Amino acid sequence: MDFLEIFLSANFWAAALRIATPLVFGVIGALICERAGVLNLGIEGIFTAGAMAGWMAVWLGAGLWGGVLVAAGAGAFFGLIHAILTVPLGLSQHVSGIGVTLFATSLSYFTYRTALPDVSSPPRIEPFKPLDIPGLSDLPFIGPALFQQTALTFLALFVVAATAFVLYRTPLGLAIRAVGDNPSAVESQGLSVYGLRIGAVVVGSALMALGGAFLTMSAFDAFFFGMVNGRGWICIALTVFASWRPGKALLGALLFGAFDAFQVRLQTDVGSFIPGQVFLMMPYVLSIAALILVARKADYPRALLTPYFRGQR
Amino acid sequence: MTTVSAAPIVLQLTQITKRFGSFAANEDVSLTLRRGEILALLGENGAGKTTLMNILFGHYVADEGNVEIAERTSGTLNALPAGQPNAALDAGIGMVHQHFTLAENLTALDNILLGTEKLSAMTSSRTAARQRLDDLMRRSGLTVDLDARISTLSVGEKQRVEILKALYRDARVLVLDEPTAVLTPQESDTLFETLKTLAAEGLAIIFISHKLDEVIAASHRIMVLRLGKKVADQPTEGSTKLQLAELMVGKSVPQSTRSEQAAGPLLLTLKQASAGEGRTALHAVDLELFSGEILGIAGVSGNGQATLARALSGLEPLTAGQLQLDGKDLSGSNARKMIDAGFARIPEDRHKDGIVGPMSVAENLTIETIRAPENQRFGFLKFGAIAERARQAIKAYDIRCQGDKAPARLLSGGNIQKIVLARTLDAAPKVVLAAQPSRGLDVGATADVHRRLLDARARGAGVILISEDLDELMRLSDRIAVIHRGHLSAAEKTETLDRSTLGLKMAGHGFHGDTGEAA
Amino acid sequence: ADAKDKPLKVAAIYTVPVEQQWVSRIHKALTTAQERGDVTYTYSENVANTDYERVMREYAEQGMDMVVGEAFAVERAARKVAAEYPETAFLMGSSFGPSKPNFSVFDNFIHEPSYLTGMIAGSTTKSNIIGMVGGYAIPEVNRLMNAFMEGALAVNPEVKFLVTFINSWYDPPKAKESAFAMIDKGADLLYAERFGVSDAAKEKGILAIGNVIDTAADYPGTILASALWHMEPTIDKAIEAVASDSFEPADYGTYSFMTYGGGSFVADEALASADAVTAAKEKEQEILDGLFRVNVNDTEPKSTM
Amino acid sequence: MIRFEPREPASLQRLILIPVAAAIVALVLAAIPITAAGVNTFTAYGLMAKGAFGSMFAFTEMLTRAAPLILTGLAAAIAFRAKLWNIGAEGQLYAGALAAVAVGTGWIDAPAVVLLPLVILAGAAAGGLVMLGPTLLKTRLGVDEVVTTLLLNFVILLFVQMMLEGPMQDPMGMGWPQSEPMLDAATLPKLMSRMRIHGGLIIAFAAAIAIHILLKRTVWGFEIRAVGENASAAAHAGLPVKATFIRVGLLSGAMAGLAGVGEVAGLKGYLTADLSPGFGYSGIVVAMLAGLSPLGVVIAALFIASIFVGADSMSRATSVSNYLADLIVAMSLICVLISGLFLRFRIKFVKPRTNISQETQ
Ligand SMILES: Nc1ncnc2c1ncn2[C@@H]1O[C@H](COP(=O)(O)OP(=O)(O)OP(=O)(O)O)[C@@H](O)[C@H]1O
Ligand SMILES: Nc1ncnc2c1ncn2[C@@H]1O[C@H](COP(=O)(O)OP(=O)(O)OP(=O)(O)O)[C@@H](O)[C@H]1O
Ligand SMILES: [Mg+2]
Ligand SMILES: [Mg+2]
Repeated sequence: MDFLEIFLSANFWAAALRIATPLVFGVIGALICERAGVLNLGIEGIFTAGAMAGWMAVWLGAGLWGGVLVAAGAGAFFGLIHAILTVPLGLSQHVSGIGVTLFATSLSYFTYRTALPDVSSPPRIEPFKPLDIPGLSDLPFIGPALFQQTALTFLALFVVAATAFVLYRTPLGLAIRAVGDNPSAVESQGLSVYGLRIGAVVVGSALMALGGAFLTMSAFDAFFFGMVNGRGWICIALTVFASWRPGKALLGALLFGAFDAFQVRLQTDVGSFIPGQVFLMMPYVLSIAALILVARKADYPRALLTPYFRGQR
Repeated sequence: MTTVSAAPIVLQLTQITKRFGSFAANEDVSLTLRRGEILALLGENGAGKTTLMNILFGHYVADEGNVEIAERTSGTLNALPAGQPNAALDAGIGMVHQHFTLAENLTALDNILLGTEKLSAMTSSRTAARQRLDDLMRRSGLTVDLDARISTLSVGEKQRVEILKALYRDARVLVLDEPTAVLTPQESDTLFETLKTLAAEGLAIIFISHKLDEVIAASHRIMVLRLGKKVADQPTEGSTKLQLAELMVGKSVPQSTRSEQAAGPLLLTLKQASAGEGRTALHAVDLELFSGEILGIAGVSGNGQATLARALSGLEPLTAGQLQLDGKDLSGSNARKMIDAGFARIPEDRHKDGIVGPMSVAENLTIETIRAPENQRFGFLKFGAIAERARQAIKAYDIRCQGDKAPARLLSGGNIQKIVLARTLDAAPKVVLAAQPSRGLDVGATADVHRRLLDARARGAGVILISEDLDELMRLSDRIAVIHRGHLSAAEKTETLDRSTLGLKMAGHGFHGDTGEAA
Repeated sequence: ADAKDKPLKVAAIYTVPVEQQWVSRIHKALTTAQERGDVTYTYSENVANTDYERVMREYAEQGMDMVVGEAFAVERAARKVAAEYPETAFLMGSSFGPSKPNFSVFDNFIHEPSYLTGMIAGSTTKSNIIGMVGGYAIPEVNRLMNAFMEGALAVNPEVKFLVTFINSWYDPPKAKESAFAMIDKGADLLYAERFGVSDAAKEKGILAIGNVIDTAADYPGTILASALWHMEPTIDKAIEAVASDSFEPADYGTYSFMTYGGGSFVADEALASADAVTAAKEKEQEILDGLFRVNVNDTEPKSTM
Repeated sequence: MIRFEPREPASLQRLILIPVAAAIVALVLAAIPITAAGVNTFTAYGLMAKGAFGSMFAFTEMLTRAAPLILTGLAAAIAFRAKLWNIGAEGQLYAGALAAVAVGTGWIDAPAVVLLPLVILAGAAAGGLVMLGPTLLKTRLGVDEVVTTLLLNFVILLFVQMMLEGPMQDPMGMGWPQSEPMLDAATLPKLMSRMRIHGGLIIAFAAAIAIHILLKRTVWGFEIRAVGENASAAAHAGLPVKATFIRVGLLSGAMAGLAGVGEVAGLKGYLTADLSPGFGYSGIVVAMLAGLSPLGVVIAALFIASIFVGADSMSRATSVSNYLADLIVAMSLICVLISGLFLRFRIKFVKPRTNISQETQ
């Protein structure tokens, strides 16, 4: 069988990393929100908003990095809405998240269509190009796998490292981990529960939006309706899979990316006698299987989903 | 005890009033605290003690009145900004809440350091912090494993972490809300020793307690709140238990005591029963309970009492051994079967395990018997009958609430306990398991619980009383067994025991085998 | 009913956004008609299946002269609504036939130019592996892929095909990934049924075959040949019929055939060999003259390696 | 500084006034995109009202869209009551529809009195069974049900596509991935001639009333409420916690399955993979708007449906992009959500306090 061949090909791993990149942004964003105790089901909409806003900014001439900033800003904006609804106002995190998804998606679509009413083919931008670093790119295997990637993929890897560092090595990370476990521990030490949670949700949402921006500014070069296609929801699953740890989150996203890349490659082989949907199901089914394996050890942020009201027990 | 009336004032509360809706939880309460002074705050459940402390710490904002605290260096009194816990912390107020405020997923060190460093800092200076803490622990005698996750610590250890949190921040006023409610006598004694040491170094301390003995033993001054108002503020010297109890309640409280009574037939046995895992596991426990007796289980918290209670009530499967009730083998049964077999349980954590907060008092009174024919027909609830019986229980047990439809969570701890008592004892169970039944209750409510347990014994039920309060155990139990690291000693007649023997046993003396120390 | 004055009121109902290739052809034809002054044009896009019938009725109630749309997933309902508004002409994309009194159908019958692009592709591939990425395996997609494969095999029996469906009408990043996977497997030519495939081709420096719309300008040096669909003949025919009050239930599908100008074939002569282009052009003439008929095969195409 | 103070039972007046005020605020906010698209706001509002209530057709269309929302709303409400976070109503809806089609397209030939109940039952059972998996995983192994139910949505949709392209494809469908049409005997009756409104609405209303009675008046309902509010206390009181979760899971999935039955046996007549425009997700919104009350679900579903249908129709009448409808629904949702706060809390504006004693000194 040429299964092995697939796994040994650098292009396969390059594809896995490329598919994983938006998920990495998303899962790290979701992880930061959840570590602080807030489930953010707005992720699917925030992805869309990031994809649309980032692309639109570049299209209007903001430059690629300008687009990245705008996308992050859009994510932060919707994150702020979710944060205000769920943290000081203490509304249900599920419903606020789904509300934010509806709002961000419909606002993105409406804005796009109102700005570009008469297109029959989506306008293109010049997207991020693969970084070609002389010397490194020529390394066997690693070179092609890593250096077919654009700057945004490297940014995603950096975000993982930075998040791990902040969470486990700095006073801020300590406070975020504490506020997701027991907000009164944080308050009794003079820190602001609301401040930390709102901050975490805003930053996390900005990262999620970068996942969307990757789709329109690196994976592709135009914005389409429906292009996020459930990628946000996958990140919510990956967060649990990762037991809320950045390193495992990267691993989970990569595994998912690898499944997906594998699925695409396998489909052309055996696609003639196994229905294509079976392959498409594979990443989801395997995610569920993986969850079952890690479930016993899952270490939930204990305050997840619980709003905190000062002076109320 | 020496008075400290000459020492400078560190804290002053002036005419504090706090209302929740139209109800005044604190009314016109003033208080002055001096350096090195230990003040005990007394009052019935709901008297407003916690509320007052929450105002001091900035969790609540008072409607009237204000809080002043002395400048660290000059000693002049400055107003404390209202509603800002971090301002209170900076000013040197440390608070150990009735319900611990620790993040369970973090280590002790993390919890102590939390919020003490700038959030924008890129590093955390743990080595220096560790040194300071080692020093603090040595001076105060409060030792904990700084690298242990909070979730692995016992209640006593958690409390030490809480106090260290305050000391690490150079607290000048330390507030402890019912610190001994969950401690053993030895732990309490150690705690008060520590507090005295700290006070001698100049720390001003306020502690809230329902235990009059320790209030008299450990404080310099006593303040009593009743219905939100200050009714007394007096030196401890010259105060008596009786006088204090009367000040709190407004009348005298009768204490129930056990009368002689011959034990009946064997009701419940545990044979070589094991359950659970980790540090709170049970190992090959033997236990026998007879009709008409109260069997006390003494032990330092976290030695397997909770597992024993869960195993007895069918909430946790036995991994080995046997459980028999009234001759029937119930080893593999669940909570439902145990209840049906005549087993009643008063859970240790009454808020978490005793009531369903948002449901009504009536519903909480019916929850254990909801499937009984008197409560339902063809699966449909009989509302009239349920409400009627609830009203009777409210009357019979004197449950103070706004009627049977009020959500149970609005009740005070004492009244919540009465709901649990009413629904468990009303079915005239054969066996009653009471875990920490009077923890955190005031004298009146405690007396009530004791009377109910003795009534059950008088009618022939067997009662297992798990408690960390030795006085309670000695007064109520016919026999007492001690639990240590999941091993249970043979029960001995209470008359043959005294506090110090029990205390030694609780510390592990007399236990054999793989985990206990030599006899 | 009497002959109607121009501009006619025309509404279109799309189940996808107007950027989607297929729908964009209808949108373009109607926009052109509007610019010409023949119609006033309004549309609803991304209309959910559930809402389709309501939207049809609303437009009919608004007194539209003609409603254009896709009845693919709502066949029965669409025909029922149409029957209730005999004053309105309905021109719907459909795999079925027309129905009385006012329901005409059309479809993207560009299997002919697809066959021609297949010929070009078959003679251009060096690795003899062609990758094909489709959306869903539905007749409208299958028939073009099959015609393409037939065309390629006609000139080069050695050609093997890799076929993948991404199960989405739009997920360009996913389509692109599928295309990359095919390139990894040795494909040196891609059939770009979906957006995203040509991007992969361009990025890897190989060639791609365009479908439905002409994207050569977006991917300079990448699009070897394209089979284009033009809705103008269909739309214009229908507008004329409505305007002259002679609209009958009919199958407008044939207006997508090359003879009516509904389908066309373009090849980039800088990329394709002159021989291949000549052969395709000859075949094109045969088709136009009615001497050669390309099969309509709606079964799902499968990988052949 | 703003402070919230809990307000225990809200007066009836507030109960009505506050959501109305929220709806008005939402409409005022909607004026922003409406104006941005260049339409007169008041015209737009008028057209919206007309689009949802202006004619029998508009009104029945609104009801038709509300029917599945009521059922998915109930699916979420009952599950959330027990703190079983079922985010998978979308998949369960498709499972229900698939089962209805499997039974109702000729496999069984029976008169309507037999076949229709079978179709309904099959749909409910399929939805319930799909939810049983995540429920068992939760109670047995502690697997997070938010994630499993969410992921199952994708798996089921793909499965439905697979069936529609394979064994269940309509041979007369020209290769389109769609099922055979439901037999007449398997079709829910239309409630009005020429309108789309169908028996699914009756099922939805009946289900809402049934669940209301279940929760309020029965032992099972009592157990569901107790487990949802405090599973630990319920376990201590001897209530069957796991069995309750399983019952709730089955019931919740069944509701979503019924939504699928209604859409396929009442509205469409056959199944395609784009049957639902996200009814499963909207159901969560509906349930939360309703405060998880089964009767409230009916009102919330009607509200969402009228906003959507009205705004959608308005966008058409004014030639504004029809994405406006979703946008207005989303904005209304957020406004109504916030307004719920005014029901539960009294909001106090407090001035930072001055220092009294220093003034007197
Ligand atoms: N957040 C709140 N909202 C409304 N009422 C409250 C709140 N907190 C306290 N109360 C009321 O204030 C009263 C005093 O409560 P507090 O907690 O101060 O009592 P306590 O003296 O600490 O009692 P205990 O001995 O039981 O701890 C209670 O009876 C209660 O009704
Ligand atoms: N958020 C709140 N709303 C209303 N009343 C409250 C609130 N928080 C606390 N209370 C009331 O404050 C009073 C004291 O509560 P507390 O929890 O201190 O009880 P307790 O008797 O100390 O029981 P325990 O020691 O077991 O906690 C009770 O009357 C309780 O109902
Ligand atoms: Mg208190
Ligand atoms: Mg108390």
